[in-house]
Amino acid sequence: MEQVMELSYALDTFYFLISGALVMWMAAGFAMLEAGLVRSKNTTEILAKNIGLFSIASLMYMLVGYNIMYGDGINSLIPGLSFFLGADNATADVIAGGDDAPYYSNLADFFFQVVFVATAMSIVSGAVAERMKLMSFFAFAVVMTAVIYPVQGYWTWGGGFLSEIGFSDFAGSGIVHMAGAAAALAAVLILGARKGKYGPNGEVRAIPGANMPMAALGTFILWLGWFGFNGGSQLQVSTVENANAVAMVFVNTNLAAAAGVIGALIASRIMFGKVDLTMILNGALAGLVSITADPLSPTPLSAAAIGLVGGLLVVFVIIMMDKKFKIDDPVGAISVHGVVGIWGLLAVVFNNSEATLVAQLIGIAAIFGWVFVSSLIVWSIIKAVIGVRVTEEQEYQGLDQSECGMEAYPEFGKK
Amino acid sequence: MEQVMELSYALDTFYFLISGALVMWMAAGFAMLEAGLVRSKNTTEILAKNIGLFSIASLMYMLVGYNIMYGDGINSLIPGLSFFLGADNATADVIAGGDDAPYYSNLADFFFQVVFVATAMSIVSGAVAERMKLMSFFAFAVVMTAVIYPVQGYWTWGGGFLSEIGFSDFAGSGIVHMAGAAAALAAVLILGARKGKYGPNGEVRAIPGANMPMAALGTFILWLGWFGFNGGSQLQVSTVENANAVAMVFVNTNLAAAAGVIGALIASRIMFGKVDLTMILNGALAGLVSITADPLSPTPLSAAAIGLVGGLLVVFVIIMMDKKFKIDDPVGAISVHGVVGIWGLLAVVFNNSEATLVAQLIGIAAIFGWVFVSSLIVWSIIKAVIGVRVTEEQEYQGLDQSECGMEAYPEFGKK
Amino acid sequence: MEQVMELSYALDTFYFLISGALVMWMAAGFAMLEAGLVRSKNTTEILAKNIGLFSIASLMYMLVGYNIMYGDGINSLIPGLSFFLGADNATADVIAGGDDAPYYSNLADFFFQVVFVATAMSIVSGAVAERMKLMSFFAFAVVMTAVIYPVQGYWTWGGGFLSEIGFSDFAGSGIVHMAGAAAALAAVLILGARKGKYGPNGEVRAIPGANMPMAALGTFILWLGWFGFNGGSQLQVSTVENANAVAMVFVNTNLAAAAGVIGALIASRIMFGKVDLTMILNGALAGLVSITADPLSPTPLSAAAIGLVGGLLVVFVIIMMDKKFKIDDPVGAISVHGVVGIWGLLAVVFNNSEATLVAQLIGIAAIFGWVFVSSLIVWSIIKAVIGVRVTEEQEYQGLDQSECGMEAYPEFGKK
Amino acid sequence: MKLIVAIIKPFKLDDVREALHDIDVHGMTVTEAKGFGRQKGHTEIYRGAEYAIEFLPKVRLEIGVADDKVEQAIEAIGNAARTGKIGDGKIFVMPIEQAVRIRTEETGDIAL
Amino acid sequence: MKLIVAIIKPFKLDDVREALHDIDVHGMTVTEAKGFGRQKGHTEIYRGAEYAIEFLPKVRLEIGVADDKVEQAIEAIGNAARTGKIGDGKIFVMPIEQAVRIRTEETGDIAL
Amino acid sequence: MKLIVAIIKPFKLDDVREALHDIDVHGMTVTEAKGFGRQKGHTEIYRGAEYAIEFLPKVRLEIGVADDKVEQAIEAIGNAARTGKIGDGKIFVMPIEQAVRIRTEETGDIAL
Ligand SMILES: Nc1ncnc2c1ncn2[C@@H]1O[C@H](COP(=O)(O)OP(=O)(O)O)[C@@H](O)[C@H]1O
Ligand SMILES: Nc1ncnc2c1ncn2[C@@H]1O[C@H](COP(=O)(O)OP(=O)(O)O)[C@@H](O)[C@H]1O
Ligand SMILES: Nc1ncnc2c1ncn2[C@@H]1O[C@H](COP(=O)(O)OP(=O)(O)O)[C@@H](O)[C@H]1O
Repeated sequence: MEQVMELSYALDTFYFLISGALVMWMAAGFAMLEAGLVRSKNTTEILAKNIGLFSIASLMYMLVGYNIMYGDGINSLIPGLSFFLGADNATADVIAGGDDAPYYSNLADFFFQVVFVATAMSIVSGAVAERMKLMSFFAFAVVMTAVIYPVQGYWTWGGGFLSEIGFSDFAGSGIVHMAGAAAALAAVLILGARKGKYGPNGEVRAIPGANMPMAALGTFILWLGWFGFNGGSQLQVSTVENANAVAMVFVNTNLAAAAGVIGALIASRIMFGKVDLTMILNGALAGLVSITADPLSPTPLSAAAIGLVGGLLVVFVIIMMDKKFKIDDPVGAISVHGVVGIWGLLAVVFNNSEATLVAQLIGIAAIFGWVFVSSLIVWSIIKAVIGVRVTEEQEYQGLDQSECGMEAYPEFGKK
Repeated sequence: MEQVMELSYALDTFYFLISGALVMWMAAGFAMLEAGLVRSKNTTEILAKNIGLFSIASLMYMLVGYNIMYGDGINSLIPGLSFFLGADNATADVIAGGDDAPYYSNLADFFFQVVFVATAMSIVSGAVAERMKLMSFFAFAVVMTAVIYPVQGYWTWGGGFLSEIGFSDFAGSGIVHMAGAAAALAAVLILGARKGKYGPNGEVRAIPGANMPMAALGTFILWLGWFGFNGGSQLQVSTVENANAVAMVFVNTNLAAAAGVIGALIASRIMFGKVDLTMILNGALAGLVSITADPLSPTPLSAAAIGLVGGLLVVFVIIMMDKKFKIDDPVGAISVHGVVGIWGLLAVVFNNSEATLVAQLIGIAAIFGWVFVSSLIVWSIIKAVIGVRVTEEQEYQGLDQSECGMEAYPEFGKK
Repeated sequence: MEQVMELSYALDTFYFLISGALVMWMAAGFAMLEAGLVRSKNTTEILAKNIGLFSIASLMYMLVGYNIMYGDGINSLIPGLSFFLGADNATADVIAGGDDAPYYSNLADFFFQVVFVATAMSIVSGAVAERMKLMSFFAFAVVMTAVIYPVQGYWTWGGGFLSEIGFSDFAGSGIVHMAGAAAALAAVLILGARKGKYGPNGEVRAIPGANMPMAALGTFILWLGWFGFNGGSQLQVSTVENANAVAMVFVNTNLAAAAGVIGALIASRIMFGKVDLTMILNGALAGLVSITADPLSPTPLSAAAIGLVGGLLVVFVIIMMDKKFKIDDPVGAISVHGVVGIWGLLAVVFNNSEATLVAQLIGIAAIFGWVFVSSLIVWSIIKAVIGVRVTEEQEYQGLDQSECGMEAYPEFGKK
Repeated sequence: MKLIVAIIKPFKLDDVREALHDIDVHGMTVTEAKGFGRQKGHTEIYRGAEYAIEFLPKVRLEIGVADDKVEQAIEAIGNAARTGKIGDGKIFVMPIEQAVRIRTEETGDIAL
Repeated sequence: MKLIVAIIKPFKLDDVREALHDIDVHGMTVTEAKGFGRQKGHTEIYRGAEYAIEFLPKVRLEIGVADDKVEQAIEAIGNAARTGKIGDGKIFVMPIEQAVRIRTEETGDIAL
Repeated sequence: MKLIVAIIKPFKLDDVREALHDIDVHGMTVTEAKGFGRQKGHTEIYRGAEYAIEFLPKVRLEIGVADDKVEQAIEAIGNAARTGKIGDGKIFVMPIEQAVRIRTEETGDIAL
C-alpha cells in the first residue's frame, strides 16, 4: 500500500514535470513567433529579449514571486512573502495518506508555476517589439515577474479573494494571458506605435514580418506546449477520474486550436479573399487562449465552438485595434491574449455550472485593473528614469544594431 | 488494489497522451520539411496548408472519421457510424477488472488516433506542393479525413476484414503512410508536374528547395514525433512486458532511422559523389516508415537492417519516380511513405512469425486500391467543380501571392 | 503487490524513454545552433554532418560502444566487450523483488545511453565547422562513438576505477561534455583555424553566423532536452525520494540555465556595451553544462549561483580562446562544454559532501587525458590517410558545394 | 537622351519616385547597392570581436530621360533625396545613344 | 565599343543569353533590379492591411560589345525578351571609351 | 569626368578599395552581380538531378572620377583585382556629362 502511494506520488510528480517542460517549450514558441513577425533588422534583439525574459522570470519568481503567490497571505487581497522553496515532502507524510497528504513534489509544483509567469511575460515582449529599449524591457520584466503577476495569481490560485468568490480560470486565460496582455497594453500606450506604422492621415501601413516559417514554427511549438499548460493544470493524473479529465483537456485543447484556425481562415478568406497566414496562426492561438479558462467542462463539440468563436473574433479585433484604436501590436498579442482571453473567461459560464457571470466579470475587472494600472505606473517610472524607446534613428537602423550590435541575417541581401 | 488499477489506468492514459502529443508535433515536422523543400515563393502557402490540414483533420475526424473507424461496423468491409465521443470510462468499470475492463481513457485514445489521420493527410500536402489551389486541397482534406482514411482504418484497427485475415501493421506503414501516399499519387496524376520541372525533351530539371535548415529541422521533429507514433502504438505500457515492448519500439525506431540515414548517405555518395542532404533526410524518414509496420519483433540489428534497406531504396525510388515515371513529387512523399511503406509491410514477415506474405499483400492491395481509387474520384470531382491547379501565371508568381497574398521572406532579395 | 512492482517498472521505464527522447531532441538543438552560427555557404554541410553523426553514434554504440561501456570489464581501467543487447528483463525477475531485481527495461537504458554519446559527438561537430572534410569527420565519429567515449564512460558509469575513487559526475559534465570538448580540441589543433579568421598580425576577425533565429532555436531545444539529460540521470522516479530528486533536478537545471543567461548578459553588456546574442545563448548552455555534474545536491539558489558563474566564465573563456590561444571554434564548443564542464565538476565539491576535490581532479585529468590523446592519434591517422581539411578553394566556395553539392539557401542573394 | 544614375539613401526612394512622377517621369529601374564615401559606417560585434560595417546601404536609380527633361529630373531627384546630412548621394548623367522599348520595338525618346 | 544595358523580365534571362550566344556574344554581367513603369504591380495583404507592391522584379543585363555587333545584339535581345505584354523592358546603348580585361590587361574590343 | 565600371571577383573588393584609397579615390558604389563569360560555373545536385550553376558571383563597382584620375584608377583597380586566373573581370570607362552631390548641390569634379 505504501508503495502504491509512493508510486502515485511519483506519477503525479512526473506528470507535473513533463507538463512543465512542455510549458517551458512555449518560451521557444513565443521567441520564434515573434522573430518571424518582426522585420529582419529587429530579429536578434527580439531573440535576446525572449531568452532574457525567460531567465529573468525564472530567477525572480524563485526569489520573490512564488513566495508571494503561494505564501501565507496577509489577507485575501494582500499576499505575504514566505520563503519555502527548498525542502520537499517527506516520504512519511506521503504514505501517511489522508486528505492533507502531499501527492506530488513541491519542487515540481514550483517548476510548473515558474514557466507560467514566463508565458505571461512573453506576451508583453511581442506587443512592444521593434521600438523598445532592451534594458527597459528587462527592468519591467523584473517587476512583473516578481510582483505584479504573483499578486493577482495569489488572488485566485493562491487562495485569495477571487477564489473565494468563485472566479473560475482553469489554466489561466485571465491570470496568465489576459494579465500579460494588460501589461502589454499599458506598455504600448506609453510607448506609441512604430515609426511608419500610421500614415499622415492615420492610414494603416502594413509592416510585414520577415520570416513566415519561423512564425509558423512558433505557433506549432505553442500548440504543443499548450498540452502541458492546460493538461498540467488538472494538477493530478493518478486516478481514473483525473486521468479522464486530463485526456479531456488534451482533446478539447487540440480541438479549440483547430477550430480557431478554421475560424480565422474563414474570416480572412471572406474579408480579404486570401488566406492570411499570420491571421490563421493567431487563430490557432486564439482557439487555445479561449479554451484555457475551462478546457475540462465543455464537450469536444463545445470546445470546438468556443475555439471557433475565438478564431473569428481575433481577426476582427486585430483589425479594430490596428485601424480604430491605433494600437500598434506587431504580433497581435493584446488581441489574442487579452480580448480573446476575456472571451474564454466568459465562455466558462456556458459549460461550467459552478461558474457565475458575476464572478467572472469581477475576476476580469480585478486582474485587468491591477495589472494594467500597476504596469502603467512601472512603465512610467522606467520611462522617466531610463526611457523606454530607442531614438528615431536607432529605430530606423533597427534594434539589432543599437541593442545587440549584431545582425540576425548578416548575409542575406535586401530586396 | 483498486488504487493500483486506477494508477495503472492513469499511467496508460498519460502514456497515450504524451505519445499523442509527440505525434501532433509531427505536424510541425511536415510543415517545416515542406517549407524547406519548396521555393520561397510557395512557402507561406505550404505553411497555411499544413496548419489548415491539421485543423481540418482534427475536426472532421472528431465529427465523422473516428466514429466510422471505431464504430459498430455493418460488416467487416463496410464500417458503421456511431457517435460516441464524450463519455469516458467510469471508475467502477476500471476497478472491476477482468479482461474487458477499460485500461485507459477513451478520450486519450481519440487524441492518439486523431493525430494519425493528420499525419496521413500531411503526406499528401508535400506531393502536391507549388501548384495546387489551396481551397481544393482543403476540400480533399475534408473527405480524406472524414471518410477515405477511416474506412480503411476500420478494416485493420477497427476490427474489419484485414484484421481478420491477419494483416499486420503495427503503427501504420500501410494504414497511415502508404494510404497517404496513395492519395498523393492520385493527386499528382490529376494535377501534373510543376511547370518547368521537365524540359522539352523530358529531361528532369532540379528545382532546389529554398531553406535547408528548415527541411532538416522538420526531419528531426518527425524523428522525435515518431517515438510517439510507434511507441504509443503498443497501446499499453503498464506491465513489465508492455514496458519492455515500448522500450524495444523506441530502440528499433531510432536505429531504423539512423540506418536509413546511412543507407541514403551511402547511396547518394556512390551515385552522385556528394552527400545530398535532402536524400539523407528522406533516408531518415524512409528508415522510420520501414520499421513502422513492425518495430517490436525485430532485434535491434534487424531493425537497423530494415531501415538501411529503406534508406537505400528511397534514393533509387525517388530518382526513378522523377526520371522514369515523371511523377513530380517535390518532397519525395510518394517514394518515402508509399514505396518504402510497402517495403516495411513486406519486411514484417521476416521477423514476425504470425504475419504471412499473403495477408500482407492483400492488405497492401486493399488499402492502396481503396485509397487510390476513391481519391482519384474525389480529386476528379474537385477538379470538375472548382479546379485543382492554379493558373500558369499564378504558378510562376508563386502561390504565396495568389493564395495567401503574402510573402514568406518579404525582405530577402533574390540571387 | 506484483502488479505494483510491474507498475513501478513500467513507470521507470517510461520515464527513461521520455527522458531519452528529450535527449535525442538535443541532436536537433546542436544541428540548429551550429546551422545558425556558420556562414550560409557551410550550412547544408553542417546539417548533413549533424544528422549523420547522430546516426553513426546510434549504430556504432549499439554494435560496439554500449558493450564496452557496460560490459564485463577486464579490470577497472580496461573495459571488456560483451554483447547483451536484445533480451530484456523477465516479469518473474521483476516481481521477485529484492535489491538486485531489475526496476526498468534494459532497452530503455540503452536508449537513454545512446543519445548521450551522440551529444558528446555533436560537440565536436561545431568546433570543426566550416573547414573539415565531411567524410573525415564521419570516420572519427565511428571511432569516437564505438571506442573512445565508451572506454572513459566505463571508468565511471560502467563501474571502473573513477567510480571506485569516488569521482562524481551526475549526468556527465565531464563524461559527456568535457569529453566531447577534448576531442574537439584535438581536432582543432590538427585542423587549424578557418581561413581569414586571423589577420596577418594575428588580429581576430569576426565571422558572423548566418541565421540567428536558428541559433536561438537550437539553444531553446537544448534547454528543453537537458531536462531529459539531467532529469533522466536520476535513473529512477518511482519513489517519493526519487520523484523529489527528479523535481529538484528539473528546477536546478532550469535555474542554472537562466542564471547562465544572466551571467553572460551582464558580462557582454559590460564588456561590449551591447547584448551579444550569441554570447547569451552560450551563457544558457554554460549554465546547463555547469549544473550537469550535480543538479541534485545544490539548493535552487546555489544552482543559480553555479550557473551564473558558468555564464560569466564562458564569455571570458571564449574571448581568451579566440584572442589569446587562437583556437578557432566557430560555436564556442570547447569553451562551453570543456572549460565550463570542468567548472561544473569542481563545483560539485561545494554542495555534495561525498565528493572530494582530489577525486574530481583525477577524474578530469583521466577523462581529458584519455579522450584528448586518443583523439589526437585518431585525427592524425585520418589526416595521414584521407586528409582532414578541404582545399583552400573549397573552403572559400563553401563546404556546401564541395561536400554536398547543394546550397542551403539557394534563392537568397548576398548582401 | 540621357541616363541619369542616382545613388540615394534607401528610405528616400518613395519620395524620389513621387517627385519624378510629378514631372511626368514614370519609368525607372532600381537596384540595391552599397556605398562607400565620406559617410562612415558603424561597428558591430560578434562573439567579442568588433568589426566595422564600412559600406552603407544605398539605392541606385537608373532613369532614361529625354534631353529636355534632364535638368528638371536632376532638380527633382536632388530635392527629394536631400536630407542635408552626409551620405545623401550622387547624381550622374550619361549619354544614351539609342533606346528601345522591347515590347513595341519603338526607339528614341518615345521608348522611355 | 558600346555598353548595352537591357532591363528584361527575369524569366527571359536564359532565352536572352542563348540568343546572344548564337551571335557570339558570350560575356555579360547581370544584376537583380526592381522596375517601375507602365506595368502595374500587385496588392498584398498583411494582417488585414493591404499594401501595394509597386515595383516589379526585373533583371538588368550589361553587355560590352564591339561597335559592329551593336545592332545584331539589340535585335537578338529584343526578340528573345519580347512577350508582347507590358513590362517587357528597355534596351539602352551607351558609349564605352575604354575597356580592359583585368586578367590580361588587354584593352579595346579584344577585352570584351 | 568618367564613370569607371569594374566587374571583379567578390573577394577582391577590399583590396580594390584599398588600392583606390591609396590614390585618393574614396567614393564608390557597389552592387552584387552575376557574371557570364569564359570562366565556367560548377554543377550542383538536387535530389539526383544535376544542374549547372552557370553564373558566377561578381561584384560591380561604379566609380565616378575626374578625367585626370582615370588612368591611375584603372591601373589601381587592375592590379588589385588581378589573380591571373580566368574570370578576373573587366573595366569599362564611360563619359559622365554631369555630376551632382545631392547634399550640397555641388556639381562637376568637386561633386565626386
Ligand atoms: N566617386 C563616386 N563614385 C560613385 N559613387 C560614389 C562616389 N562617391 C560617393 N558615391 C556614392 O554616394 C554615396 C554618398 O557619398 P558620401 O561621400 O558618403 O556622402 P556625400 O555625397 O553626402 O558627400 C556613397 O555611399 C556612394 O554610394
Ligand atoms: N525611363 C526608364 N528608365 C529606366 N528604366 C525604365 C524606364 N522606363 C521603364 N524602365 C524599365 O523597364 C521596365 C518596363 O517598363 P514598362 O513601362 O513597365 O513597360 P514597357 O517597357 O513594356 O512599356 C520597367 O519595369 C523599368 O525597369
Ligand atoms: N562583354 C561583357 N560585358 C559585360 N561584362 C562582361 C563581359 N564579358 C565578361 N564580363 C564580365 O566579366 C567577368 C569575367 O569574364 P570572363 O570572360 O569569365 O573572364 P576574363 O575576363 O578573365 O576573360 C564575367 O563573369 C562577367 O561578369
